[in-house]
Amino acid sequence: MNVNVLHDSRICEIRWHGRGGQGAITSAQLLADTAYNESFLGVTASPTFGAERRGAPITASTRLSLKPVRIFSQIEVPDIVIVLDSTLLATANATQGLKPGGWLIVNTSENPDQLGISGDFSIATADATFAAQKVGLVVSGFAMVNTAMLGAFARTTEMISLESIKNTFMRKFSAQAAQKNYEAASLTFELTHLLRRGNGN
Amino acid sequence: MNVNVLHDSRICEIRWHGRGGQGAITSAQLLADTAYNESFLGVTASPTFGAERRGAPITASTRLSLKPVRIFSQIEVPDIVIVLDSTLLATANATQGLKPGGWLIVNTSENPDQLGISGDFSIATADATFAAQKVGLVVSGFAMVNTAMLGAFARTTEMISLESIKNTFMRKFSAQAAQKNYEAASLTFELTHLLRRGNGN
Amino acid sequence: MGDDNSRTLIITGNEAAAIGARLSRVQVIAAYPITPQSPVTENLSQYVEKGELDAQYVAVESEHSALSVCIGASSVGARAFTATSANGLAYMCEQIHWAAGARLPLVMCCVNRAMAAPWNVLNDQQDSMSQRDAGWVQLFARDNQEILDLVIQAYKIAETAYVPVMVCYDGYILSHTVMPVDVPTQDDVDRFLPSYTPHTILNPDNPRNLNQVTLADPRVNSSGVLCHGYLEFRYMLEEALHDTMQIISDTNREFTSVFGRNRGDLIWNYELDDADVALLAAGSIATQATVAADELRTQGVKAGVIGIRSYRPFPKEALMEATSKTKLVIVFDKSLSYGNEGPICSDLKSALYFSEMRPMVHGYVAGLGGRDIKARELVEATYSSIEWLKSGESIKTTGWINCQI
Amino acid sequence: MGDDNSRTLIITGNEAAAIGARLSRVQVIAAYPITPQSPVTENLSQYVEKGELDAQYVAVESEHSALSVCIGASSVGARAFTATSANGLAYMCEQIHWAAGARLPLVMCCVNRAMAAPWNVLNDQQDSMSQRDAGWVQLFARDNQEILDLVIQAYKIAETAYVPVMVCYDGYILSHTVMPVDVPTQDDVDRFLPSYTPHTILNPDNPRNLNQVTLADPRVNSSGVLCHGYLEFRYMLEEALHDTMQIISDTNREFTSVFGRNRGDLIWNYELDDADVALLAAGSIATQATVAADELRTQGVKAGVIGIRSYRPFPKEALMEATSKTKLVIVFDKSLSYGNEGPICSDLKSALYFSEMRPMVHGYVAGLGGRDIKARELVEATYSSIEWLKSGESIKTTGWINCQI
Amino acid sequence: METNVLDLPEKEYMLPGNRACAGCGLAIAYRYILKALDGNAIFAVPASCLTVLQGMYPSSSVNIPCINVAFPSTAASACGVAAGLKALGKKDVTVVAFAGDGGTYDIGIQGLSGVAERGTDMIYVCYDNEAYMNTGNQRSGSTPLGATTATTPILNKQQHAKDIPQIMESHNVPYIATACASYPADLYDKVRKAIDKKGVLRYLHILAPCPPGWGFSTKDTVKIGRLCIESGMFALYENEDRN
Amino acid sequence: METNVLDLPEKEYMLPGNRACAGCGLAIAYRYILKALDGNAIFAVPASCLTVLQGMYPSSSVNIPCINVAFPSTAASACGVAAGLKALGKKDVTVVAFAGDGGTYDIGIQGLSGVAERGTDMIYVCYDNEAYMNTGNQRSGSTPLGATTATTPILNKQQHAKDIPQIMESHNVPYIATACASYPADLYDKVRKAIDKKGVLRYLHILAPCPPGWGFSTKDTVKIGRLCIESGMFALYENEDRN
Amino acid sequence: MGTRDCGHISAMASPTVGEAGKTGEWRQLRPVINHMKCIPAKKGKPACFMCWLYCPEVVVKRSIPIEIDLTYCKGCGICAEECPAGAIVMAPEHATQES
Amino acid sequence: MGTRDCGHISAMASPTVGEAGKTGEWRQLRPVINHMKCIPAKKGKPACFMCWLYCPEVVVKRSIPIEIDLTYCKGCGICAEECPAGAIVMAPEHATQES
Ligand SMILES: Cc1ncc(C[n+]2csc(CCOP(=O)(O)OP(=O)(O)O)c2C)c(N)n1
Ligand SMILES: Cc1ncc(C[n+]2csc(CCOP(=O)(O)OP(=O)(O)O)c2C)c(N)n1
Ligand code: SF4
Ligand code: SF4
Ligand code: SF4
Ligand code: SF4
Ligand code: SF4
Ligand code: SF4
Ligand SMILES: [Mg+2]
Ligand SMILES: [Mg+2]
Repeated sequence: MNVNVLHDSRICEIRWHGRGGQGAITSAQLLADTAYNESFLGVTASPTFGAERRGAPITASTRLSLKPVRIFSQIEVPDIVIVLDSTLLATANATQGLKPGGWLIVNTSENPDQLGISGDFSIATADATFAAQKVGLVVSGFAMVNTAMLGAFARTTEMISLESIKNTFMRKFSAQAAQKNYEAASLTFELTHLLRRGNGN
Repeated sequence: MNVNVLHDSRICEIRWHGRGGQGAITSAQLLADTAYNESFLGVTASPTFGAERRGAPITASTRLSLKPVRIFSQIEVPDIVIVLDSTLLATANATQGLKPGGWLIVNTSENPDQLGISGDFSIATADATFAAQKVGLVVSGFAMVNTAMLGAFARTTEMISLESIKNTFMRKFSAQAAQKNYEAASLTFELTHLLRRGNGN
Repeated sequence: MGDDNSRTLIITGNEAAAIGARLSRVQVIAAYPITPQSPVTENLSQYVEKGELDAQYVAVESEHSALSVCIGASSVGARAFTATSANGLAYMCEQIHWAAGARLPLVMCCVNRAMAAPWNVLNDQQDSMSQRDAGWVQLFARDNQEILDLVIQAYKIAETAYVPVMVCYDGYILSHTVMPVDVPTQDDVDRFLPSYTPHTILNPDNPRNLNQVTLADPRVNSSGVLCHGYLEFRYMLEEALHDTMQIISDTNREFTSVFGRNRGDLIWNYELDDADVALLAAGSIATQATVAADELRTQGVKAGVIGIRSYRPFPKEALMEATSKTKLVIVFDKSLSYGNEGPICSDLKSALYFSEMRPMVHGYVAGLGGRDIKARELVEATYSSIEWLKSGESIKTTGWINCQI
Repeated sequence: MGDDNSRTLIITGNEAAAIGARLSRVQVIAAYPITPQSPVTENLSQYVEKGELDAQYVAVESEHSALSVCIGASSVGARAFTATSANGLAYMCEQIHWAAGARLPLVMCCVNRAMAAPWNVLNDQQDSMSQRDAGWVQLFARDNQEILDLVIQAYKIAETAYVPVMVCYDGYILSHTVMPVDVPTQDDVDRFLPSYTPHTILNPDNPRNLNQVTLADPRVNSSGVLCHGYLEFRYMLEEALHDTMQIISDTNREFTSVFGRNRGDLIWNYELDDADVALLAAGSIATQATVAADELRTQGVKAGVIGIRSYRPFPKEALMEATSKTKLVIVFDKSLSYGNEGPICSDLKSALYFSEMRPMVHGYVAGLGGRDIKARELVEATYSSIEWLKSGESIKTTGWINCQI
Repeated sequence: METNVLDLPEKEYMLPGNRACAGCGLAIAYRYILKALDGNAIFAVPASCLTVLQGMYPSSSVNIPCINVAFPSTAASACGVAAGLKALGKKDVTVVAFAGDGGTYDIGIQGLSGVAERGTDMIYVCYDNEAYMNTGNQRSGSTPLGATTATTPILNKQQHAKDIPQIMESHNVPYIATACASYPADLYDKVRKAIDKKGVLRYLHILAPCPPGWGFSTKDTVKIGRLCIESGMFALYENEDRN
Repeated sequence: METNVLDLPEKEYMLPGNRACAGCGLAIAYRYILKALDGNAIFAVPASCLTVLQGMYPSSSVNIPCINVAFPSTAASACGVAAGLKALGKKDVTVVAFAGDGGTYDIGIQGLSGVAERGTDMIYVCYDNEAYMNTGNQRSGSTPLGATTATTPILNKQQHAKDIPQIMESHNVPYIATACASYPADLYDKVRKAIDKKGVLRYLHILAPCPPGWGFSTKDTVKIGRLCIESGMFALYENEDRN
Repeated sequence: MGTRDCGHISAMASPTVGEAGKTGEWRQLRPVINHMKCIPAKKGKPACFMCWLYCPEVVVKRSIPIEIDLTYCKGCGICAEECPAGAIVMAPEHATQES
Repeated sequence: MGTRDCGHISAMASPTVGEAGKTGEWRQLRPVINHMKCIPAKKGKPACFMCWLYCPEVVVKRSIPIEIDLTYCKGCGICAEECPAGAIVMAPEHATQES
């Protein structure tokens, strides 16, 4: 993986793109929680302020580091960008600042090369919507893909394991919900397609 | 007359004793106004804070000087004490701090020596109550003596003239009220008895 | 009360403030009674009811609403006035910040009184000092003449810089004490103070939306112009406050030329030229300090006085200049930033931090809750500070005048 | 949520504050929602409704009332808590002064947010800074762990000194950011924090009348004892604030012994021992400054950081000591005393005025209204100040970080 | 049946030699309210004439525990007292908020409306002297149409007074009563009843004639109050057991 | 007779692409209020969902002059606007204070009660979505008994909502009307009537269903509002020409 | 010996008779009881006590005969006004006053 | 070239369509009009217009036929719900969504 360092503290910076109501902030936090339990001593996650109306584009961020995180400013040059809703690729300028060699992880039924996105970064795609629908993570007709995308993150970066994700869900959700969310994440893990480019490892 | 000086600015400091409702504050202000028009460039007058309930003892103060007054602290050592209600002589410790050679001016029907007040100051008495009643300055049965006592002040100190007092009343009151108040002051002027003692001039 | 000739009246500070507002032709007055401010509102309501002042008098139900009314009125282009004290000022706090951020040229008199708890209606300056950060110009009057003059000048300053101005004067000590005040004619005031031109008017013909949510970053408007973020607005507010230093000077110069009275600029001095020791304070205590300085001089101490007229903006350069030849500056604060020190003392030390001839500075807290302050006590405090200076000790904690604990 | 073992949770600053209050066994909570504080009150109402916290939760109709409820509750001997931000804090202003004057050991979290107008819900520290004079202890948290720790410590400090304590933390930056927080067990907290013993209780068995009008001069009571005047009460409040310096140290020491965590005292340092340049700030920006210091050191500049934990009392001596070996102190203020300068910068210069080794001090205003602050910008600002230092110019006005005007 | 004058309790909680004006209607009313509470109450009192009546530190003219509170904060401060007592398990003390008309109709109505909604267990007493008397007789929301005050000096008040008891009724406050200083036994009985109705907000409104403020002779306080009732200017009533 | 949908004016003052949630009841109501005012009004708006709807500097989603004001200050700020206009001799513009339920029932009631007493010449509109929505659905004085909110998350609200229109009636406000976003023409007519009743305070109370706050689908906003009326949960009425 | 001896850290007052001083001194008119006319005195049993009932100063004693504590009585005159038997008259406190 | 060019000293905003951006992008369901069913279209004269009446977004045009500005329509579905003729249905905006 890639990290953005000021010097000795390597920090992996992740930006989430989603829409109000999709749970991007929750995922950003769940990722921090999971990573902490994978011995990343330094984890933070935060929303970016904006009108969080349902459907409106929003972002969130997660920082992961082996040492405590001492940086709270907004992420300018993310190592990883996660996009919960592929329509945002075009409208929200999701790849802005993405570090050369970084990863773009997109929820889409398409393969990475089908996205037609150029750039000095690798691309992972996963059909989290399919996974969420499959396990029944559907709220008023809409698939809840945010937790599923943790599976894609795990598969892509190998920074966290599916096991840890499961543990996090079990700490945070009811047993039943944890199971469902875990199934979606693990299915998404399986469905993840990777396209390595640039200096990404 | 006597003045209290810090150095070059001679200030005559006057403390008024009265009861809530007797108009001591008004008199203190009228005296300042009158003196200003007698070319005392520096005049101030102020109430002393307290429960100003009707009948409760209160004090007020006036400072007169030929130069602008730059002192706003409470008067500790008055040159002159004016008592609107002779019952306060006993209860309000009216002569406290009165400067040796200063003047105590009391509204009473008695003569200065009848008051039995010892001390290193001169005493003036005047029956302002009689004067006020005589001219009809009576409000709900009680004589309003405050303006009348300006006559006693004029007579005792010679710092202001009856004429100036009249002018002040005319500026401040209706013509009819001015006339009445002036009559009371001028009658009180006449009724004033002086007992010089100490180094009072 | 006709207004045909300038004349000297023997009036209280509260009357001086009310007359100042009347002569400034304020158009909307909203105020709520509180001791010792109440007579200001009573006088103004009387002027309005008598027809001597053509203004809307709004008898609001709280101080928060008083300032809110002024904010609303000023936003549509009316000249607005309010006055308060102590708890009333604190109850306005949200709107104090608001008025500054909205750049509304209101004028408010703060009749300085001690803050509760416990209750105390007497003078100190904790109330206005505790609001010093909010973006208002804060002017302190040393006597009743200055109250009247400052109210009139305040509108000029406010409407030039588009910042609100607070005219502070000591409760009771000035507010309830009569003294001679030269009251200018309406004509002269009209000559000095033109009518108010707002920077933005709420007007159906050109609909604007004021004080909207403003983002962290600058944002482009529909015409493609990059507009301020919140920080830039704040920068401009600070810039405006800074500019008022010049505006206050200019206003004073103009005032002098119209009314023939010059009571000093951002600060005023008394016997300072050859002074070794400067007594520094704001408001009526500074006037008293001149008496202390006289006394000290008769006793051989070369003392002078620096009076703070403008506390915000804090006249750093003027103070650096004024203190450049003194060895010792003694600051009398009638308030305290608890857990630190007197605000004037603190600001002064900060201002002089880089001064070449850094004088020693010693602060006293005095007069809280109406504790009487004698000129003699200022003299004694001066001697005590001189002792300290001689002792060569570097730090001296804040002194308290006449604390009987 | 059981509370049996100390454990690390990945939580927001608001959750940390709410858990801190719960562990402190607060008995009365009164709060009013405002962004970014709202989740604190939501969490607490949830604890109460779930039965996890045995407290009265009063859903008041305004912030003024929130603090009023706390004042009432504390006066009868209940441990009281509230939290607010920005305009909410300003709306409490009267009661902020009241609580201090009444010597009530309340704890309030101020989730720092910019003051309107214009509206802006993002972080800066203008809100709590503008209330710094009122007689409260003001503690600033650098991260979420410190929020939780400080809330618990705050009750200890407050109830020892009988002064209210405000725990300040940056809105969004901490309030809405999750990070690891070690949550102590209830048992440990109970060991650390005994129950509250009020100095005076309102009680029919021994009727007392609290916060009455207090006169300018001391007054004798019916037993002939001379009792304080207003000024003496204020002297005692200042004395208490001064004493909290020691109490804060002691509390931290005790806290360390119970919880095994020492996050610093009145101030904390980072790489300061050999530093030529110290970056000084309060809150999350001080944490970020440590990254800037690291970067500066890799570039050959010996930089360190001083973090303000206690802003009131202002730790003058600790700062004198901490800066005694530095040549330059760079202060980052997230607020401004308009018409003067940043409050921390100003207080620092005042504190160091008599310092023998007076370092140069340069102040920046940063991050107003949520303007993002990068570590790199702190580095750049440091270089710019070093340039100034080299230039030999004596005065440099306040710098603004990333002002795009 | 109204308590007979002979049955009114002897014990006094208001002490002589206090700072009220001679002939103060508030003083009469306060005396009986305190009698009715018989010492088992905690008061919250904002800035008002009552602050002055109760005296200045270190001496108090009343023999009850009282917290002086900020002018706009009466109801909320008392609510805090009630919440604190509840948290501490002290159930038998009556909490009483006691404010003037200005502190109730104007700057205090927000807090009052809040406790009315929350149904705080306390008695709120408004004593109504129809203006801000403590600061010198300025107009309040209770000043009647046409009254001369320090801030309506010439044209007199142009608006009607608010009807606060009715506003409380609109808040569905379960016990509302009006009383007058001229009817001490009636007042006493209403306070007793309010004490008994624990667990909810009780609102008492007391007309308190004020000699200096209203401009009548001190001897006429009781008579003036009586005339207010007899003329229908002010109505004595109770409004209870609403939902 | 209610204005026919075909006769409702074409001109829009609320602009598309604003920040309201999809299906916002407030947005529907606001649209018709603006139509009724036809641009000849000045608004005072406190912190609320409407602040957000109206957008962020330097762009505004409404084509009317508006001053955003501090949350507790709506009525007083609008009163200042009215006083300012009066002082400047501008007589034809309607001043409108426009606040949410939190800004009206709770932190704004003091100011509202004040303008009611003073009889300020303006229209006060309260749009009622029954909680503090802008800050995330916390309970307000308008939240009905039993409702779940962010601050009544488990036991739900224990108290009844205040009845503000009735409280306004107790203030003798000369024109009071209730309306609902689901009945735009009725709302439009009531605003028109309020505009015509110049010189006094007019109070309009508008039920504004809120999909995210109340937890219903965005498509059901109008239906939910209609059900509120039809079930008697909320009554549409006018109360006019009181003394 | 300073004020610290009071032991208070906040203003905490204790009940005191005569907090405002001897308020009897405020009086301009003094209530004078004519016990011959007073109902309870005449009846020799508790009755009337209107003076006790209405006294704002708590200075009338509900005893037979009634007593007034002139140290604190402010002389309002309510007792005289309300006495159904005319048993109290208000007399000028000082010779100099009209009645 | 900084923000000073905007010329404002306080936050003073001007009316702008699309202040929140192209809010059509928020949509998950899109209103699709069946003009065959639409009353005014069918009648050929102004009628009904319930979709116009209730649209919270001001994006329906009261014309014949009615028009919806999908750039800003947030897809709430009120028009479909309130249409008495069933002339509007809400269709999934993106293929990946269930309907
Ligand atoms: C915030 C605030 N504003 C104003 C005051 C000043 N003030 C003190 S008492 C009072 C009048 C009280 O009137 P009311 O409540 O009717 O009681 P009364 O004095 O008439 O008995 C006022 C305006 C204050 N203490 N605090
Ligand atoms: C003094 C103050 N307290 C709190 C807030 C935070 N605040 C802003 S909007 C809001 C809720 C508004 O609720 P309501 O009036 O019902 O309008 P809605 O958001 O529901 O439309 C709150 C609590 C504030 N801005 N100012
Ligand atoms: S002013 Fe009126 S209410 Fe106040 S103490 Fe005097 S008589 Fe009583
Ligand atoms: S939260 Fe409710 S009221 Fe607020 S904008 Fe959204 S739908 Fe409208
Ligand atoms: S009121 Fe008169 S008759 Fe009755 S007890 Fe008193 S003095 Fe006697
Ligand atoms: S005169 Fe007044 S104070 Fe004295 S006893 Fe009679 S009623 Fe009481
Ligand atoms: S509501 Fe339906 S029928 Fe009516 S105009 Fe709209 S689309 Fe046509
Ligand atoms: S879906 Fe909603 S926003 Fe779109 S046109 Fe229909 S009613 Fe309007
Ligand atoms: Mg009153
Ligand atoms: Mg709402």
